[in-house]
Amino acid sequence: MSYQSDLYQQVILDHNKNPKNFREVEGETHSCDGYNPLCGDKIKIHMRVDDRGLIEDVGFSGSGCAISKASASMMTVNVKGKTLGEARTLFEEFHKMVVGELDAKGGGHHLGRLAIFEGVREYPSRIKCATLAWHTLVCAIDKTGETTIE
Amino acid sequence: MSYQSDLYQQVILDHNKNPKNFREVEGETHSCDGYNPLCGDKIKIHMRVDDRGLIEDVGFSGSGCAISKASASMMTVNVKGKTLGEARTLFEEFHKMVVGELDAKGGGHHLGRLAIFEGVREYPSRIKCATLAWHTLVCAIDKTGETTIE
Amino acid sequence: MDKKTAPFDVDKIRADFPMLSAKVNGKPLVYLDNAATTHKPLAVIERVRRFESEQYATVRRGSYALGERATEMFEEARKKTADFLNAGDPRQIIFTSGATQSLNLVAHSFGKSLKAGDEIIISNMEHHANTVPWQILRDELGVVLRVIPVGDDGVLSMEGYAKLLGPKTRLVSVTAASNVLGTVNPVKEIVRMAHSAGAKILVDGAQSVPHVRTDVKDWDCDFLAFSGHKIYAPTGVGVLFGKYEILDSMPPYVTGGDMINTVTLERTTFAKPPQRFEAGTPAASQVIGFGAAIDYVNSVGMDKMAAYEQTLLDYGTRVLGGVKGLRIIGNAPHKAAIISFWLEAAHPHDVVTILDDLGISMRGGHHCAQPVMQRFGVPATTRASFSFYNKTSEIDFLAEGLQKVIEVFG
Amino acid sequence: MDKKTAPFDVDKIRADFPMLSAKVNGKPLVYLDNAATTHKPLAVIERVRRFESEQYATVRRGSYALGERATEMFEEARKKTADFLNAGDPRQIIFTSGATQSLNLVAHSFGKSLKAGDEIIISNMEHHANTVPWQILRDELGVVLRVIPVGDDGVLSMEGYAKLLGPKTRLVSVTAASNVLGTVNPVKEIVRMAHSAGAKILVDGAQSVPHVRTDVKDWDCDFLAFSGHKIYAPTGVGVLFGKYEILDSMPPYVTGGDMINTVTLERTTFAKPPQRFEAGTPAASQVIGFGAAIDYVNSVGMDKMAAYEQTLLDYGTRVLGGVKGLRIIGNAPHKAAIISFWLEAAHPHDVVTILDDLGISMRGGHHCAQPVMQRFGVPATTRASFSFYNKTSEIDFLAEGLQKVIEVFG
Ligand SMILES: Cc1ncc(COP(=O)(O)O)c(C=O)c1O
Ligand SMILES: Cc1ncc(COP(=O)(O)O)c(C=O)c1O
Repeated sequence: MSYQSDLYQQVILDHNKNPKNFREVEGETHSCDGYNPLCGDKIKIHMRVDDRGLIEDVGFSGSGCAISKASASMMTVNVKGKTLGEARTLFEEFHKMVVGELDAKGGGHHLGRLAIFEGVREYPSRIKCATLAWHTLVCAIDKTGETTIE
Repeated sequence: MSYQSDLYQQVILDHNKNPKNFREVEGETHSCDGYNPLCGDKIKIHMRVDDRGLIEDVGFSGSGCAISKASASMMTVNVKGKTLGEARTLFEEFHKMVVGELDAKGGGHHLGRLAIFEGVREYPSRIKCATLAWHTLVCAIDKTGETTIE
Repeated sequence: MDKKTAPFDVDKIRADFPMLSAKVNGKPLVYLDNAATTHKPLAVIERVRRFESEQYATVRRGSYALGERATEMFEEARKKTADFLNAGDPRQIIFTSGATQSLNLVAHSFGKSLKAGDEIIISNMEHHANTVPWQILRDELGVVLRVIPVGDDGVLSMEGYAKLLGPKTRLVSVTAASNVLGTVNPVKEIVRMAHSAGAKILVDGAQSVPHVRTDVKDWDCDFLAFSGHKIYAPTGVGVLFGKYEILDSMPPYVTGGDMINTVTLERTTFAKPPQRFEAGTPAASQVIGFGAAIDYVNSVGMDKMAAYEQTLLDYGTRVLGGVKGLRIIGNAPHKAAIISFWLEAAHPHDVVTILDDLGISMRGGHHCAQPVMQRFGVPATTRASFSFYNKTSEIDFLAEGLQKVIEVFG
Repeated sequence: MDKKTAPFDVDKIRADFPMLSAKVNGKPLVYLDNAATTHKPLAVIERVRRFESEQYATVRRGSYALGERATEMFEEARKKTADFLNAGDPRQIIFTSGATQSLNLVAHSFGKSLKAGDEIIISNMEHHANTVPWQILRDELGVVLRVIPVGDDGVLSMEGYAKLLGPKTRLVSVTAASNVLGTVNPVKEIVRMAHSAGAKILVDGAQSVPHVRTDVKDWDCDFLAFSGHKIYAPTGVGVLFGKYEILDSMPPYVTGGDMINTVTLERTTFAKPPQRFEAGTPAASQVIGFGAAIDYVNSVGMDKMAAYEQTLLDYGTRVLGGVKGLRIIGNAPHKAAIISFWLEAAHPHDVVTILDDLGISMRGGHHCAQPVMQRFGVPATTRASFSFYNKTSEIDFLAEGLQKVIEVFG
């Protein structure tokens, strides 16, 4: 069935059930609250960034649908240990992929397993679910405190 | 043609051209300004009423279309010398006639030559033109100062 | 069989609605989002088409025949609305662009008579449209906003309400039926109590007017707001009923053409209600289509519709109650045909995506009623809301769909 | 012949509009009240019918496919509107219920930033919709309302305007084209001068947007308001364009669902523009129909339409100028295809009744612009306003009709 193959792939279902880094972080230096007003999802990003701009630890809290939770979980796994600049690049690539401006099958990007979210582009209202954690991450990087996806 | 036979009868055209009592009155005791916001017509009624409630003199000023001017003219002719109560009755009969609730050809009313306005009922937006002077008369009787037809 | 006892022929009804034969994702549409908006019977769609193709003119301005006839049709819709609500004098019917605009009209216009310290009472089950306008008044004027609590079963606390009422209460604004919980509130009693306290009362009828017979004379409410698009009429039209004397005492809200008597650059005088509140060229096509929707509803019979919808509610409550891990939110004894629920296995947003793949259109989210979500401690709910064109077989199909959801996320 | 030089085939155009084959009083309709409202091409009527019959769902709320597609169509109309106005970012397009609502939005929301002593400039040729809202602000806030004078020819006095502008001017709100005089104002220059004085500028485009190409980037105006029903779209929809940064600095006007981020009983945060200003269920069918109207206008070509309408204006001015005792009110060198006049023989109200008997729909009255009437010392005017679907033969027929009027009242 289409929803299983396109959207709810097993990896996503697994991350939804057992999200990684679903917790606050010690010595938090950056954080942001993200909202998706359409569905009421709220995700908070917690980060500890060192002097050189390296993400030492990152976690998330809040509530959301399977897509936003799995996306948050996989995001934390992927940005941990990266620099803020690298994380931002990853956000941009991820965003382009889910809105259909980047073909994950092609090269020249760093998405790796995040490519599994490509199917989201077929579900316009779910794109925001997939990007909520990422928008909130960028907000935390920018230290703006609060963001809303519209 | 329909407009000539129904609405613009010769009597009406004559009163429009040469309105009766198109003037203020001396020793005015009652007056009222009447407006028709749809077409911008304004008519002012001037009256001198004696102690017993007899309309000794009545006139009108202002500007308006042929229907409202002719109606005002014929009204003044018809209420002059009548009591306020009689004038009010005439207003009610006139009003009923133009909205189609009174058949001028039948008996039991005092409309006389005013029956010429019966054709107005075929022109809904012109009913207000025909009744503007009358509403303003009642307003002057009630001494309310200002009235608007809606 | 006479009209009263004839069984409800839902297939015949469905044939009146072109949308009900639409396909979604290649599957027949099962539309269960009627609390959001309802589909239009052909009679309504055709009425608008005919007006625009054969009778179109602006209303209330043109003194030519075309404009006069359009005005008559427009005013005829006002009369139909007054009759439909048992409102009496049609001048008490104001056409707006929707329930939100109707509620805002009262907040902005009646609101001008309020001052700091005056109290407004709403409830914890209001739609944002009946919450935010009052918060704005609170923040701008310093009026006090009080909120009637809601019990765990979704029932409005009448004791709580009684305690909030007082000599400073100027307005009570509550919904006749909750768009999330389904709860039908005892409007007549709420009105009586408001009036005893000397307060005016505004009823949000967005979810009740389309589904249960409304009698504003019996209720004795001061205002009633609702939307056309939820009662089988086009989008872009709504209604505010208001008692004439109260409307007549209120200043205008939106200003412009058609609501004035005279305008000079120095001074403007305003028309009487309802014109005072209908500035600008009105949504004539939509109002006329709205009149056709009322005709349609009357032809089916409000009471028959309501009775049938109650059978759907009962059936749905039983069937969904049997789904594992499903908790119905809103269990009032007196409900409109709305079932909100929380499914343990999956977030509402995921539920509706999977249902959508099966052809079922249903809403998951906060339903513009975040304070209700907060009250019941959920971020969102999934909601099935029925109309008299739905069938029990659609409810069975929904239950099957929920089993699929549980399989996927199990 | 290529598209540019092909003569304008008005009969082909007329076939697109079902209303143009209607009869009035048994006679073929001659519709010359296009400044009041315009008829709808079949493409628009059909687009709405199709949406309501095959694609209907509420927009921005439903996360099911039907709702998502409806939302896409809705946002597509926003995009089309932005392109049509050369506005760039579609978030600068707010859908309202009409020009009146658009103007009121600015008055109520931008108006919140004004205080006593601040100055607003309008002109003496404004529609009530661009007069009354500012009078209300004047009366409520104590802002000062200044009025640009109009010359005997109907031309806006630019010297007068320059004199009124000053350090206290906060907003200039003028029409791009007068609905009575026809005058087309030099918007670009008006904007430039307003900005030099540090003021914001709102342009009332109700009469210009349907008839001359609009380029808000070129004008550089801060706001632009207009109505759908005057540009071949359904009633019940209008537009406010606003520069994003300005919109983003403004508080909401109508409040309710869809314009919030979060609502608690204590505190509400609002969405970004345009959502912040589009509370409640929007007029989806009408907005989508509006998008179809823009497509239609684009398919004909705005510049071709405008050029043809200018030939109608020239012809009409010549022909009506030849009618005995007829005085044209509004003789600006640069005019939209609107001819208002005063006929010595008869009051406008009588003129239109007699014309109506001949099948000619035309308006006599103050046209919701009483200050213009006062300026020109007439209680009312008769107005012929043309669209690109009118023909010169209709103007000839009008002239004959006026001869009849003169006969009757002569
Ligand atoms: C209870 C209630 N009130 C008000 C509204 C607002 O109606 P609309 O969005 O049509 O203005 C709705 C529906 O959205 C509702 O369910
Ligand atoms: C110049 C002008 N501004 C504003 C309006 C108001 O438009 P609407 O009545 O569609 O809101 C009109 C037309 O009525 C107009 O001609």
